[in-house]
Amino acid sequence: MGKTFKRPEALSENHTHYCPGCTHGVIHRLIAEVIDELGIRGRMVGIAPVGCAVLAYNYFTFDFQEAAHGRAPAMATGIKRVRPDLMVFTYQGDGDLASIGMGEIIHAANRGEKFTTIFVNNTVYGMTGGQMAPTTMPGQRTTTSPFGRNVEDCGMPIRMAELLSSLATPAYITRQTVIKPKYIVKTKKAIKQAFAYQMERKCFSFVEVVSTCPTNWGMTPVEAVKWTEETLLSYYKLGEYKKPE
Amino acid sequence: MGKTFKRPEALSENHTHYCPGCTHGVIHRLIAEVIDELGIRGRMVGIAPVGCAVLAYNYFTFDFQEAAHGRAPAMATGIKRVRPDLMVFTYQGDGDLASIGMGEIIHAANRGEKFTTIFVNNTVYGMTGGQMAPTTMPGQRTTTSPFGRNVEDCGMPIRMAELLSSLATPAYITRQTVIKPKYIVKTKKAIKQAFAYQMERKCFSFVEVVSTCPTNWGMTPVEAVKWTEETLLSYYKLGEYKKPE
Amino acid sequence: MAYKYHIEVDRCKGCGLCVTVCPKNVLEISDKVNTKGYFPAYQARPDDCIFCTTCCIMCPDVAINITETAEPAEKRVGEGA
Amino acid sequence: MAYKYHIEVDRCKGCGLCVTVCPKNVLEISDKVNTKGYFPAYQARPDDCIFCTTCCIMCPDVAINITETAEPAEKRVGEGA
Amino acid sequence: MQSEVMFAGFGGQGILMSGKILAHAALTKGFEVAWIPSYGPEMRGGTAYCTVVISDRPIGSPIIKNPMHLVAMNRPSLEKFAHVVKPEGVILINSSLCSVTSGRSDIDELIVPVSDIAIELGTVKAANIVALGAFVTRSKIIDYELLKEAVKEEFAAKEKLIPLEMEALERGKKAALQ
Amino acid sequence: MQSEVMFAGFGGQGILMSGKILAHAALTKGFEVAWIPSYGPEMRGGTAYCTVVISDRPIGSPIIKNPMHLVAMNRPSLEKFAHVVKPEGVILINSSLCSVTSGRSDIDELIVPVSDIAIELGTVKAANIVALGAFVTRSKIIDYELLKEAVKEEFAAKEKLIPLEMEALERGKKAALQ
Amino acid sequence: MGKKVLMKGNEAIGEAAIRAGCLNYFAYPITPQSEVAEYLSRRMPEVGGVFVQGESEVAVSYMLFGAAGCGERVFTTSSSPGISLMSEGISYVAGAQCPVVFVNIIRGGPGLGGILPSQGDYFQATKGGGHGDYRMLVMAPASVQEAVEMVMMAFPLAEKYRNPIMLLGDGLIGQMMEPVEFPDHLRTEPTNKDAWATNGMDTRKSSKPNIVKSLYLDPKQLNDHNLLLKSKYEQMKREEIRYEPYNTDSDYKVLIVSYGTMSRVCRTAIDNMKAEGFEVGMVRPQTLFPFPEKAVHDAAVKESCKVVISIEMSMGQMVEDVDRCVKGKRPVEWYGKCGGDVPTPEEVMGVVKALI
Amino acid sequence: MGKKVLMKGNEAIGEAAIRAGCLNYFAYPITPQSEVAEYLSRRMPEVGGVFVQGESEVAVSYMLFGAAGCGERVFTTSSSPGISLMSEGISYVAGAQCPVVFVNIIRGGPGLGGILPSQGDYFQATKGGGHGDYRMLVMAPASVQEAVEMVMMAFPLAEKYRNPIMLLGDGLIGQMMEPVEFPDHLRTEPTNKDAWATNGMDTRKSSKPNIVKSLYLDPKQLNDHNLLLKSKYEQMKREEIRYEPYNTDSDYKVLIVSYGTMSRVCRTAIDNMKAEGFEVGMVRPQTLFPFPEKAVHDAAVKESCKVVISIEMSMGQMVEDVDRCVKGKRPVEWYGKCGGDVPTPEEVMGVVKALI
Ligand SMILES: Cc1ncc(C[n+]2csc(CCOP(=O)(O)OP(=O)(O)O)c2C)c(N)n1
Ligand SMILES: Cc1ncc(C[n+]2csc(CCOP(=O)(O)OP(=O)(O)O)c2C)c(N)n1
Ligand code: SF4
Ligand code: SF4
Ligand code: SF4
Ligand code: SF4
Ligand code: SF4
Ligand code: SF4
Ligand SMILES: [Mg+2]
Ligand SMILES: [Mg+2]
Repeated sequence: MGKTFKRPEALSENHTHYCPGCTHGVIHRLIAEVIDELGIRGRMVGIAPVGCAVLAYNYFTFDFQEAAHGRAPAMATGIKRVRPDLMVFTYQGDGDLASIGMGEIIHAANRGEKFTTIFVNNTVYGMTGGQMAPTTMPGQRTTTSPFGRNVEDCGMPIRMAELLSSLATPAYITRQTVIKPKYIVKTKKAIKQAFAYQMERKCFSFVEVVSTCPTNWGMTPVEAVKWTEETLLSYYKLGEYKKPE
Repeated sequence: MGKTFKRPEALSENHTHYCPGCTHGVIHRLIAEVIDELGIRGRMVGIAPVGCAVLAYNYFTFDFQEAAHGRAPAMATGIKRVRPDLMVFTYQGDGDLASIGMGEIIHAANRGEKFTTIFVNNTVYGMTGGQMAPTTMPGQRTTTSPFGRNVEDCGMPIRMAELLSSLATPAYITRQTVIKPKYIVKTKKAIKQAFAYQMERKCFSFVEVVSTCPTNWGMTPVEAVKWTEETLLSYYKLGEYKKPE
Repeated sequence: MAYKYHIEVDRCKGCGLCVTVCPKNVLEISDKVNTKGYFPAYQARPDDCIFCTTCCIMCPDVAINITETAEPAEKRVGEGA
Repeated sequence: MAYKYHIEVDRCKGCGLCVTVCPKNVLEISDKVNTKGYFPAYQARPDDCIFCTTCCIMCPDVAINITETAEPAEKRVGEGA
Repeated sequence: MQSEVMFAGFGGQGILMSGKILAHAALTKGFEVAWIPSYGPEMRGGTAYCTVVISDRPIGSPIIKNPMHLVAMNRPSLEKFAHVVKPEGVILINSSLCSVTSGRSDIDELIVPVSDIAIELGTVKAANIVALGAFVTRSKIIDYELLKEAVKEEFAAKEKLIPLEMEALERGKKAALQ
Repeated sequence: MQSEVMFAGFGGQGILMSGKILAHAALTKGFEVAWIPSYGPEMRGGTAYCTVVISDRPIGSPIIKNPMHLVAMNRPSLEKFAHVVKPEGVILINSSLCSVTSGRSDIDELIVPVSDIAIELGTVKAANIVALGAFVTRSKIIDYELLKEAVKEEFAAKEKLIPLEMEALERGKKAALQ
Repeated sequence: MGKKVLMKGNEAIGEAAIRAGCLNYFAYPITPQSEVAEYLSRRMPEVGGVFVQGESEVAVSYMLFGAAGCGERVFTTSSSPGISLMSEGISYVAGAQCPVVFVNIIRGGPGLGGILPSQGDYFQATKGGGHGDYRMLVMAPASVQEAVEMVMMAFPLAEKYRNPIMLLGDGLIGQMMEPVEFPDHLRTEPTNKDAWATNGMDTRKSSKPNIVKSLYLDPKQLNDHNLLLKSKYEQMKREEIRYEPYNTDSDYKVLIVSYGTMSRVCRTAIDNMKAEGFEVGMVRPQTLFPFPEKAVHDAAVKESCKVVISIEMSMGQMVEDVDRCVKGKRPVEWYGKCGGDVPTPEEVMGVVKALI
Repeated sequence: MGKKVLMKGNEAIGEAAIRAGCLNYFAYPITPQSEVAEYLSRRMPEVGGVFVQGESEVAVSYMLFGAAGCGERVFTTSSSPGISLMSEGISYVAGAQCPVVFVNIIRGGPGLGGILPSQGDYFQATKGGGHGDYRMLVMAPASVQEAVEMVMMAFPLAEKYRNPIMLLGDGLIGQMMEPVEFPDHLRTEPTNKDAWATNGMDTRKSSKPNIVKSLYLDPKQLNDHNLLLKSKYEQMKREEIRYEPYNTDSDYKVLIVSYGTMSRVCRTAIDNMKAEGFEVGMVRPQTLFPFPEKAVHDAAVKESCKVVISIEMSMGQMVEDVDRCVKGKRPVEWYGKCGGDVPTPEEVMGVVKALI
């Protein structure tokens, strides 16, 4: 009744630069596993964001481009339009996708570009030292909201899955998390589904992953998991928000 | 039982450069009437877009700034933050607001900036010669969609009122039209309501106005009204989408 | 109470929208060009006008106004300002 | 069928997530620093391990793997690659 | 030898097309040509104009402030541009929409009710072709037959219109010869 | 006269704070000072370091490749930086986390188990202050009393910690004098 | 050589790209270049190419980057404010060494400015509007025909250098119709980009991933990377300088340096002055970067030449380069106008004659 | 003069703005300047000021524009890629004549580049990254104290010229801690902007609307507008040039031109060489635009001086301006490095000695 577990081929041997307990690593692995299972490594192009995952290309074993901050969806559009046979995903943080890159993600989703976006929502700007993001929770302290996010000034956190789902163009949109194994299994299914829609050239696909940033939250990884479950998941509700057809 | 009608004070004497039958003129007048009625001309700052209304400052009798294409909401944010006592509105076309300026309008709305946006949706880029906009209808021919908007490539038209309403931050969001007097009366009420929320510093307010562009649609003004009513209003449904509280 | 109806000829762009919305079918498009090269609207049947301002509300160029006047109502087409 | 359980010590960042998710309470954090300066996880109670891979699934650094082996199960803590 | 023609009128009068046809005709003959539109803010509402330069050597400055000839399709155009035309040039005035003249005695003034003629032919849209026929006939800037070919080519996609346009050309020519 | 100290260790060891306190102390005495952090990609995980320059005249180049002294709070730092220290400088080695020595005979090597001392005092977090006490005592780069004041000022907001930090300084000093 | 057809500059530019073998176009409308997009929205489907109207110039610049990064020929057209929005993207494209062709049909600035012809973006194009040490090869056509040829040349050049290339036109070049032909010999095959492009490992039958990026966190690596880029720019200076001398055989007293539309006006002025017995020479840079430094210098120091003047539809930009080349050996003057009111030959004649 | 406090460059810059009377800050985080935002997110609420983290640098540039347009003092800080994204906005701000202070803490480029100190944005800042004919007054501090003073001077200067002003620092200036004091005499009152700002007609008790705009559709008006802008830039050249000579009393054989962090390294190198008996002079531009043309020229042509060298943390940018000023009278060399690996004094000494 035991099982085996090994490093997927699509993941490189390099050690990551991520902080202990950072869920970026889990998400990387899931993507790699899905790519292995679908056998598409030879026609993959990943797009690294500007954010903690900026060096993502060091951790996979297929082609990568590195976008400017927020512009990964435009880059992916460029690739998919000229090479529809390639499989393309963007990997973006919440600062990247929900703040500076808001225009790009909405328009790519609305045009129905046939690529996949993995959206890593950790409610802060991880790489630059924990500044407030559009997804930061009300009252959450960050380096640029030292007194806690003030809703009166900064508004409510943006829920990207819901926002994108309100567009009329068909898409696959889901929100998952990777803070516990049970969720991780579901997230992997979602990523696989997203890639499958892309392979069928059916629609744009979007997997939001509620993630942790222990370092900038000032918590241990275990505390971060707990806070995520208790605080984030009631605002960022998991589930499938939109399916094509 | 007769009534009088005169040019509002907030409107200048200048003749507009708009094409015959273009509804930009109607919307200008309504804004001016509301400003007169609220007695706020002396603390108004309008923001002209880049689009057919780029010269809007010639047609009003209060302070104006001219934004870059799409950036009026950022400009309005700058003004309202440093001078919350001023009354500010942006006047934006659909190319301006829904294409290049998508990021700015979403974020201003989400922060709950206390200004008003008048969004003139005429489904094309009027000023530059009738190119396709994000709001162009499926199949609609424009100078850059000569075979009609292809939904497979360009996606469905974006409904800004709905999109903005899906944000969690409170706001006043409504869609109106000015193609007939009965609608015009309602639009004026909506604009007045929007300004009232701003005066109370309650929330961001947004009035989408479904408009015509006879010139670039290749129609007479009367045909344009008819096409709007028959085609646009069933996709761009009129009504109040969101109210604060 | 009497009203004075007035179309500023040179502001009018002849779009014809006022013509279509007048409940009393008062208005028509002139066949004389104005200084801007447009054919302006005018009250073809001024006596039918009920001063409802519907045309004023519709006009994108604010070319029409209706004022109150002490004297008996005067209505002229395309009168100068 | 037997399994070999292996934590790559120098990959492990000692985040402790595997420890919390193990259904059999097999894992603990070591008090010996690895070459990167982290205190890695190890199987404190290897015999309790049921090779369910839960810890592998959780580990953000893919530091744990479980392989099938013909020989009887070997379990060692922090074994090198 | 270089000559220039400015076509001016309201937007919608086919001003740009007139210029294009003339440039086309000249090109066929092997001339160097340049067609320069006005694309300023005047586009909407005000006057539209374009300039065609025809030359037997490479064209230097494409910016022509003083053209040799003017085709004025309405009154504002005439008023705006009559004084910039070089002495001895042709000024065609569309008298249907313009009751005044250029007031210049050093040019060759050609007054033709081009819009009325076009309306007689069945559509005011042909006015620009009437004007072209008249202008080319009078100025001899290119061969009239070349012009005819160029008009045919321009309307190749709307073949049904060709007889009408030929008639328009002829009526223009006739007016110029009167 | 100018001297420079490099503080190096893991992130989280209070490296940047040590430098800041030293710079502060020197500033109080009227010296010119500059504190230069490493803010590269090493920030996360790898080594963190900063350099403090103390001088009696305006400081020219703030980029110091060969500092006078080194405080190495862990082994990678010692390995990375031991060879760049100028001859006759002090190298403090945190022997709690570093079992090797600098291997240099032209410098003044000071081996102190700073982390262990700090743990004895109740918190490993005080290790940087232990190191500071030891380093300043040995190098005499500034007056020890000035350092004491600077530490007090640094912890002014967390007054409760001051006795502990004073103790840490003293233990460092003692270790340096042994 | 095909036959001569009369075409608007903007349409000819679009067609030239197709003839050059580039079937991918991403753009955002802006006067005075929107006709390129309008033309290609019809033309690309005919030739099986890609036409995408992006949501903004910022997005377009990254669409180009993505497409070029995976090895396909790609180009865009825009005008001044749109190019400013692409500055970050251009810097990225240069940093990641991707071949992209940018066309800027300049309009009056700064800010919203106006829509008439201008040359106010000279600095932006030649000194890098974006951040960091990069350069673009910048070409400036003076006619529709030359625009066609430069567009066609741009693609292989971009690939030769793996670098962005910019064509700097102005509103007049875009809006004017002139006869053009599309030289067959300028149609080129895209180069093989397997060595670096992210075209999919299967496509190039390789198991080594390609990475397209501009990040070099290690300072030594970033310096080396910049030295590599610099060596490309030095190579451009050796191999790609293009210019056209005009009336430089004469014993000219004044040397004009002028490019694009402005140089045509100057040509007419020079012809007119020659007819009057007043000799004026001109060097017309066809590449603005690399700038024809030696040509300008040598023409300036000719015995007969007393003064050099940079005539621009801008407020004194190219004159700095001219000044630099002349090395103090002749006085360097500037004349310019911007905003769309192109100086006339008569105006130029007045200015030039006043110099002597 | 207050007392000296030890502050990080980034924090000192934030505090300096407040001390200068600017209570409005809009920005987007980016290494290596995020500490300015972090500092001001705490500090602004204390002083009743405005702190807004914008959604992007593009948006921030227009928030600044709006705020400045209605007459309030306002500033931002960013780093290279962020400044590129502001290019369009800067051009608009210049075109509409609004006083805005921009701080660029340069990092390595092009593209994403790196986060360590660099001077690769010299061209972008001095020749206008945005489109059209505009210039910014550009100041380059060499220490935290100088950064403070320049920030404080920037606001009244921006208002004097109704023009954007840029402070060009580098990662080191931002990250380093040095002792600073905030000179009281540099605290200034904002000027009265009733004549042009959209501060509301009631505010200024006027019935004449003010319009803040950069559009001039009429070419003559746009040309006149550009001439007006040009006259401001000419005035800056007359009134605002700042530079610091170093060791120029000596009979130096080599003249270094260098600015910012790089100039401090050169200063140490010059001191060291002096100790060895080898005299080297330096002109350190404190304003990069207007560039100290005469100072550099005059220092270059000093009898003893054999060669001029521009030493930059960039691949040859300022050297073009130096070359232009020297007018061929001395050979002009360049040395530079970029990517964050700041050249050491020893390296500079090696390079300089090799020149002779
Ligand atoms: C144009 C631009 N602006 C800002 C930055 C600085 N920057 C780098 S990453 C980042 C935010 C990263 O946050 P997020 O996208 O949430 O990713 P995370 O690090 O949290 O995974 C920012 C602001 C940049 N590189 N470029
Ligand atoms: C950065 C930039 N890109 C493009 C343009 C060109 N442009 C001017 S107006 C406009 C579109 C206007 O359309 P819309 O906003 O719908 O307004 P309308 O004219 O229809 O009222 C465009 C693309 C510009 N001025 N600036
Ligand atoms: S900073 Fe946060 S997001 Fe970035 S690697 Fe560390 S924990 Fe992960
Ligand atoms: S082009 Fe369209 S939107 Fe613009 S003025 Fe004319 S009708 Fe109105
Ligand atoms: S006022 Fe009423 S009745 Fe009179 S013309 Fe106007 S719409 Fe007709
Ligand atoms: S609605 Fe106004 S502009 Fe249109 S025809 Fe009537 S009066 Fe004239
Ligand atoms: S495989 Fe299962 S039982 Fe064994 S250590 Fe991992 S989680 Fe625990
Ligand atoms: S989850 Fe992985 S990295 Fe974390 S402690 Fe366990 S083995 Fe180590
Ligand atoms: Mg994040
Ligand atoms: Mg529109």
